[in-house]
Amino acid sequence: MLDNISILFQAPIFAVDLLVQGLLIGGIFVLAAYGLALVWGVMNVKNLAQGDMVILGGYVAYQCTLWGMHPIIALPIAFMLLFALGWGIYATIIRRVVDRDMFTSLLATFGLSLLIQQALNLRFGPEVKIAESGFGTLDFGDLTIPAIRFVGLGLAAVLAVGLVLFMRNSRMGQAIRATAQDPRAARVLGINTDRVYAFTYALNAAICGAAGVLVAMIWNIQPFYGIVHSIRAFIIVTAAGLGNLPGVVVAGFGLGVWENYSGFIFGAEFAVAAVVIVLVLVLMVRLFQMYRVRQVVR
Amino acid sequence: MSDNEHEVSVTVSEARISGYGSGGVETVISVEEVVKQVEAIADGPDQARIDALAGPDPYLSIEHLKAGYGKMQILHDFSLKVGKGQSCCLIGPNGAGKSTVLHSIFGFTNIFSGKVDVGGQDVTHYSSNEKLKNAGIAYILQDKSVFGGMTVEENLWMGGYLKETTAEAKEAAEKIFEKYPRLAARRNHQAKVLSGGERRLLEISRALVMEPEVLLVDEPSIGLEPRFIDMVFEILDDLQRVEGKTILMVEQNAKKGLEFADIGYVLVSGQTAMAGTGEELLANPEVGRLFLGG
Amino acid sequence: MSGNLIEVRGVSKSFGGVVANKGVSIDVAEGGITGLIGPNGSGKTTLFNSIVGYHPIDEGSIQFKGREISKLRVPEIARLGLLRTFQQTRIYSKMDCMKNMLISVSHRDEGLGTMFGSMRDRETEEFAEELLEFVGLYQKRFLIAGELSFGQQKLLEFAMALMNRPEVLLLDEPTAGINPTLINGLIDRLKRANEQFGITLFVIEHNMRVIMNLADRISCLAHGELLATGTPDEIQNDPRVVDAYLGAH
Amino acid sequence: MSPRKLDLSIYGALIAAGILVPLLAPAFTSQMAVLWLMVLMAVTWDMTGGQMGYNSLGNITFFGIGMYASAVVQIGLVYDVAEYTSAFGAIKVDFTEDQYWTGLFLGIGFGGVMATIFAMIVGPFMLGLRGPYFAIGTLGLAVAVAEMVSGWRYVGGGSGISMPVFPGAAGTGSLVFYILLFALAILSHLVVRAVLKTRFGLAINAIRDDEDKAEAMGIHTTRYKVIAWMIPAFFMGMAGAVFGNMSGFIEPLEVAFPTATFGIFMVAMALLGGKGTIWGPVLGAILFHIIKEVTWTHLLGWQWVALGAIIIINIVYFQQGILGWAQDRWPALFGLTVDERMTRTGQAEAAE
Amino acid sequence: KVDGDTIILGSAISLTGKYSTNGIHAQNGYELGVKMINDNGGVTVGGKSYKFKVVYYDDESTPARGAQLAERLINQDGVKYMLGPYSSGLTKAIAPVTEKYKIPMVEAEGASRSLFTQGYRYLFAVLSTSEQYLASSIALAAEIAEQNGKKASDVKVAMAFENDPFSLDVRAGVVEDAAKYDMKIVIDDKLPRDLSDMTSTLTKVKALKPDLLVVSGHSKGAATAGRQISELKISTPMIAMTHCEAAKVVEKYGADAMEGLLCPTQWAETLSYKDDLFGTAAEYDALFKKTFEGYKTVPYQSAQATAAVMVWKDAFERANSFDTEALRDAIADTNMTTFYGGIKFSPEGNNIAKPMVLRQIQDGEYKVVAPVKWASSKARHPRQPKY
Ligand SMILES: Nc1ncnc2c1ncn2[C@@H]1O[C@H](COP(=O)(O)OP(=O)(O)OP(=O)(O)O)[C@@H](O)[C@H]1O
Ligand SMILES: Nc1ncnc2c1ncn2[C@@H]1O[C@H](COP(=O)(O)OP(=O)(O)OP(=O)(O)O)[C@@H](O)[C@H]1O
Ligand SMILES: [Mg+2]
Ligand SMILES: [Mg+2]
Repeated sequence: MLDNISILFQAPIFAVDLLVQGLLIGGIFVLAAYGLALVWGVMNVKNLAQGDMVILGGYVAYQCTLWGMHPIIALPIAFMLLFALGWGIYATIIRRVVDRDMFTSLLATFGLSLLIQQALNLRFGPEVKIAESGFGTLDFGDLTIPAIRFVGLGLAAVLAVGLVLFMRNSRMGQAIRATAQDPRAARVLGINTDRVYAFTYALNAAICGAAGVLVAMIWNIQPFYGIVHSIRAFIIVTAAGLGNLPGVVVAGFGLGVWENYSGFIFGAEFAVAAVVIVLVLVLMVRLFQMYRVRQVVR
Repeated sequence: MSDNEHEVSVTVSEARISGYGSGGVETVISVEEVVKQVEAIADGPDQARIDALAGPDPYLSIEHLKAGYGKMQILHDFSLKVGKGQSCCLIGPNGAGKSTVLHSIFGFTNIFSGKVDVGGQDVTHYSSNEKLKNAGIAYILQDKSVFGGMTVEENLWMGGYLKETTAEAKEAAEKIFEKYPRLAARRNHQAKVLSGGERRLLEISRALVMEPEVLLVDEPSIGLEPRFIDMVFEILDDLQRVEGKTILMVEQNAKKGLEFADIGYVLVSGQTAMAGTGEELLANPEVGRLFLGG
Repeated sequence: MSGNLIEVRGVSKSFGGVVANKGVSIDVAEGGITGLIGPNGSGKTTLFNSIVGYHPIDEGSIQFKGREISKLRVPEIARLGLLRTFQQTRIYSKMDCMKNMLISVSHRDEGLGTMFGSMRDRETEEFAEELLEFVGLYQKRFLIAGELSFGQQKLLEFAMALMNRPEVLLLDEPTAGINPTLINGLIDRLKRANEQFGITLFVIEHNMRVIMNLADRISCLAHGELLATGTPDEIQNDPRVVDAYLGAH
Repeated sequence: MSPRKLDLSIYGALIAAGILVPLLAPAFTSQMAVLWLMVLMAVTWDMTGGQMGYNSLGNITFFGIGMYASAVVQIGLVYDVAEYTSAFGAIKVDFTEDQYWTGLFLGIGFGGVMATIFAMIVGPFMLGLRGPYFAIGTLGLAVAVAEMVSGWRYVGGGSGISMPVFPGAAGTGSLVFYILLFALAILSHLVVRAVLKTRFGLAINAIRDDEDKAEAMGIHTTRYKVIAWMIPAFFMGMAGAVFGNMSGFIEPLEVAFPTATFGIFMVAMALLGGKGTIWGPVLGAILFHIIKEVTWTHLLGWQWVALGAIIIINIVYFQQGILGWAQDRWPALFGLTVDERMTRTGQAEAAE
Repeated sequence: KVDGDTIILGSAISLTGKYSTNGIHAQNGYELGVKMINDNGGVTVGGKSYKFKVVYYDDESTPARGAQLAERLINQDGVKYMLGPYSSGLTKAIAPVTEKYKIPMVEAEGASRSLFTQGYRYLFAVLSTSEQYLASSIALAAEIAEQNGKKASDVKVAMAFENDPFSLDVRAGVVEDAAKYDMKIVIDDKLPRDLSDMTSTLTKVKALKPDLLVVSGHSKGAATAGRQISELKISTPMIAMTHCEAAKVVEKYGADAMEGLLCPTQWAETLSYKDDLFGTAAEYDALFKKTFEGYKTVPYQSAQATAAVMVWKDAFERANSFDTEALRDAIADTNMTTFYGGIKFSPEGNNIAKPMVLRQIQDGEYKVVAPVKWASSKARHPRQPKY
């Protein structure tokens, strides 16, 4: 472990390498986490199927390459397809668990997650798939970075900026924000909260789908990889604190970088543990902060 | 202590103290007992009486409404009429179903049978945005309902959510600011830092953005300090007398409510026990004993 | 009356930029009923929260029976016999009323033995029943508490507080949203609790009819600062209080 | 029938079934053993999840800790554990029958104790988290512990650890483990039920309904919460020890800390039957296990689809669980009634 | 179990979960074996011809489930003749069960050495044990170093192994052999299960410039490693990796990028093994591709599964009995040649008649380069991939 740290000091280029690679993948983590923060904050639904939607988006990209399209084109397609799917899932399942205690939504989406995994497994088989972008690798001296990672970060950024603008300025965005704060008051003002919920869930699915296309181009996909993405999204949102969207961005990039560094320093076998332990630590720190400063109860 | 008390209530404070005012506290009756006694004196107003109270030009009318939550029925054959530009106050013990009446008008309950009519339109099965948009019904909730994370301005814009364009909503918001400088002073503050009274004011004015014809107001004075209570009633008074809005309100501070309203209904166990003009009910010693706290 | 049970001295508390309490000093006399009034947002609830330990105070001291409690935490303070009710009623909504009462016994000294001891000893049960009868809920004792009406929940919460045999009870707007007639009943019971059980009361109220009839001393807060303290009559006629709070026609 | 009598007859029926099934259908012994394990998991999960409102996704940690603790004890009695594991199984363990049995029972006890101690140490921290943060925090704990154990050479790391082989004849092994799990399941239910009848039960119910209120009333919430988590930990630890021996080979992520299967199943089972009820988790576990085994047999390849669909249908249409639903329908059966002998006058008098 | 004229074999196999790719390869192998045997006269016992049939359960790639299912096959379904599951972990979980019930199991996918040190009497494996998988690459690296005038002990080895029983066993073999040559191990990373990014390990490789990189992690590990080696332009002169074929690395990442990769295999279609049923290895290869769609190369996992079925047929016919004890003894005496190679079991139950071979990807083809006896082509060193 100490050897590994000393490498970073002796050859700082690799420290930079890890940092850049981490930031580049962090962008994708941010997308899925942002979607989760949205449904969690607005509808109080903890979507365990988050990662499976990501993977689903990845398979859309894969399918598109099978049809001879470039996977980048799959991005809008996955976005729209998953939007529609999200709407459908809302109408059949989520609508009935909104407003219930947290475990209801957690478990319902766990069931959903199983269904998506198996559907993908039956359709595409359990093998690892990729959607090859063919963009090659960029060389910067010792730094070799796959070009697709830059493209992915760029696309993620475009998507994220679009989302923020949408939430800030569009009427639907405002309605979503209002519903998040007080659904009953929103209804009194004539906002159709059911539609807002449906839209929010569908939007989340769409974001996940787009993230999935990037995942399929940058890493690889497999029907059962969703859980990893779900866990990451939960870690990011939890660490950022609910309703803290800038925090989600910071935490997302932070997680990307930390995964790379901890994999390097402690060895890849502890990468997952390192990430989860950071989550537990963040929760603990918050707990101690709150130990005296409790929420005021009226 | 107790003889002094009586004096205080009748002579000193009655005249001067605003808000809840003061009064004797000798009458000690349980809810069940109130219900029982009201049932005994209930006149169960007939349709003719209801029509007469509303005057020649009824604007809001509820006919034989049966409604509740889930499978549980709370309102049993409830009827009510309010004329155009009139105000009506519902009073009654806790759990009588007063809020449920308002909920039913706005469509937050299950309606088993009966009909709600506003300005000649049957609105019973309108969705809540149709209620606001087409029938001009605005609802001010019993508990806090400002969007704390948004600014005062944004809250008002949300009030105009159903307007055709955002520009129209903003325009309407400006009008409100002109009218209530107290809000204008805080337009860029987050709503959660407002004091209780200002919040109530924001809630009421937000409901006015869509220029509704009918206002449903649930307990405007709950949790407010005495001076704010007066202020809220002044605003409502202004809306009714100057702008000609029709107001249906629920008020636990029954004395205030009945003083304000043209007509009053006494609700018990989801049914109307008595109905009359505000003054009539105020003057009724039984009502006084059972609902005004002696 | 023998001196002060709670002594609040120069307590300040602010949230970010908002100063909720500034140098507040209030005494709660043993065996008496002390009232607290003040405009919305003047820091009444904040003061209660400071006393019972919901948040640390910025400066000042809070003493209970001569002991500094401003550093103690909620349950510890509660176990000293200093109990509060909430502005919005809080009861254990999925348990029946009797169980609500039984678990509200004092937890002052508790070991493994009592933790796993039975709750069903005759003495405790009888006391619980007595109290339920006292607030008029005896008949509803096996009803799930969440199904009680709003007013009944308030009464239950009050009975639960008595079950704990506290020395002081802090009540935050006990009559808000309650039917005026029922309020009378509540006042009556508060007085009887004060007289019969010797519980010192400290009450926040906006309803003048209640506070003037109930309290023997009243303090008024405005903008987080103590404005005036006195008997009900003094307060009602204090021009500052009328100006800042009561308002005149 | 009074609730007490009802309880007694259900115990009677369960014990009878537990004794008869392996006699009548010995082929099903190991499946039944897993059934009892599921019952134990659901019942103990419900102690914190249903009764205290702290929905843990990490109770499986105790299971794994118990399993590894017993493995270390059992093997450590005779061999050096580090040597045993680093040899990648090149050492064949040979136990005398005495050594085996001592090891087994010591291991089970030690497993339970270690898990309990672990709960006692992490409890005050984890239980400070509320709502979804607790759920996610405990899930994180489970994953972290699992990953650490699978990176820990001493206990074999990712290549797992083989348990001593049961010395008796074929078939008797599963019977022994069956009996152990059966006894543990019944015992855990008895303990949970007994504990819920005391002040402890009321206190954790109070914490579930409103923790701030409970704190404000002076209840030692942290103490109650931690103890309420140590009880499931103790049983899960012992169950883990038994299950490790039953499996014969412990692999960290799949056998000892199966977060995505048993870890979630126990929640699903409690919810299916009705959380926060005495018999709901038992009923849920039995139904769930039967459904699971049947679909595994008859819908090969589609079993997970079926399971997902069942969970969704359960949650969407049966939100309070079967017993919760029954409780709504027939409240009288569950002792949730107003005392009908009371007259209305009692009320009026009290109010005077 | 024998049911009319059908002999029922049982297997818990990974149809879902993380091993399902290879689980299904294995299942296909079993099925092809069963089909060919049934189509060619079946199994003759006591003068009567029987057909094979396999009962499968899905073990979801989890050992606990596998052990339960084995009990279930034996107890409830009355299966008396077992075929193995996929992976060493699952085999480790199931072997104690079959052993306890004295049910012979011929397995084809559990290569861990530790399976054969437990004194199991009823467990037989047709494949070579796992410590041999990559050990030959160490020997090759030593040989090349000496050819280039360097010492074997100068060779720096980087290792990345999945943290699971199989790969750790492979690792043990590598570590042992590296120690023999006194090589220096500079990286020793273990990859997590759901691995889709090994950037941090490969960054270390870039930093430390080892002479040999060995990777093992079933198909997923190979897929991830193949891709990232190409993307990050890893320039290590020699890379050895298990499961190249199963992960279809050449098809996925191109012959140019994968050029020079060393891939150990239990079996290759270019080897000159043959038998009466399938003919040569190449003929088996062709038949398999014809029977199951979508295979460009036939994974050895399938071939060895087929071989396991052939062992059963051979044993039934030699024992001429359905008695499990008789069959066990017959299996123990197996000495046959198949398209998969020779099969002869050591007293511990592993196959000692067949070596592991090392292939190198040369211009997109898998060419056997070691051991010399089977080599069809010379090893190319250093690798010269075009990324
Ligand atoms: N969302 C709900 N679901 C089920 N029952 C409800 C709901 N809201 C109210 N109730 C029940 O309906 C009845 C009438 O409630 P309502 O809120 O109309 O009373 P209210 O007259 O407004 O009383 P208060 O003066 O306390 O506000 C009560 O018995 C209450 O328990
Ligand atoms: N947790 C908090 N964070 C920020 N500001 C707070 C917080 N709690 C209270 N405040 C602010 O402190 C001031 C005093 O609040 P407090 O609740 O004590 O008033 P109050 O006297 O109880 O009013 P009311 O009569 O309306 O209940 C208010 O301006 C309020 O907005
Ligand atoms: Mg109401
Ligand atoms: Mg307050």
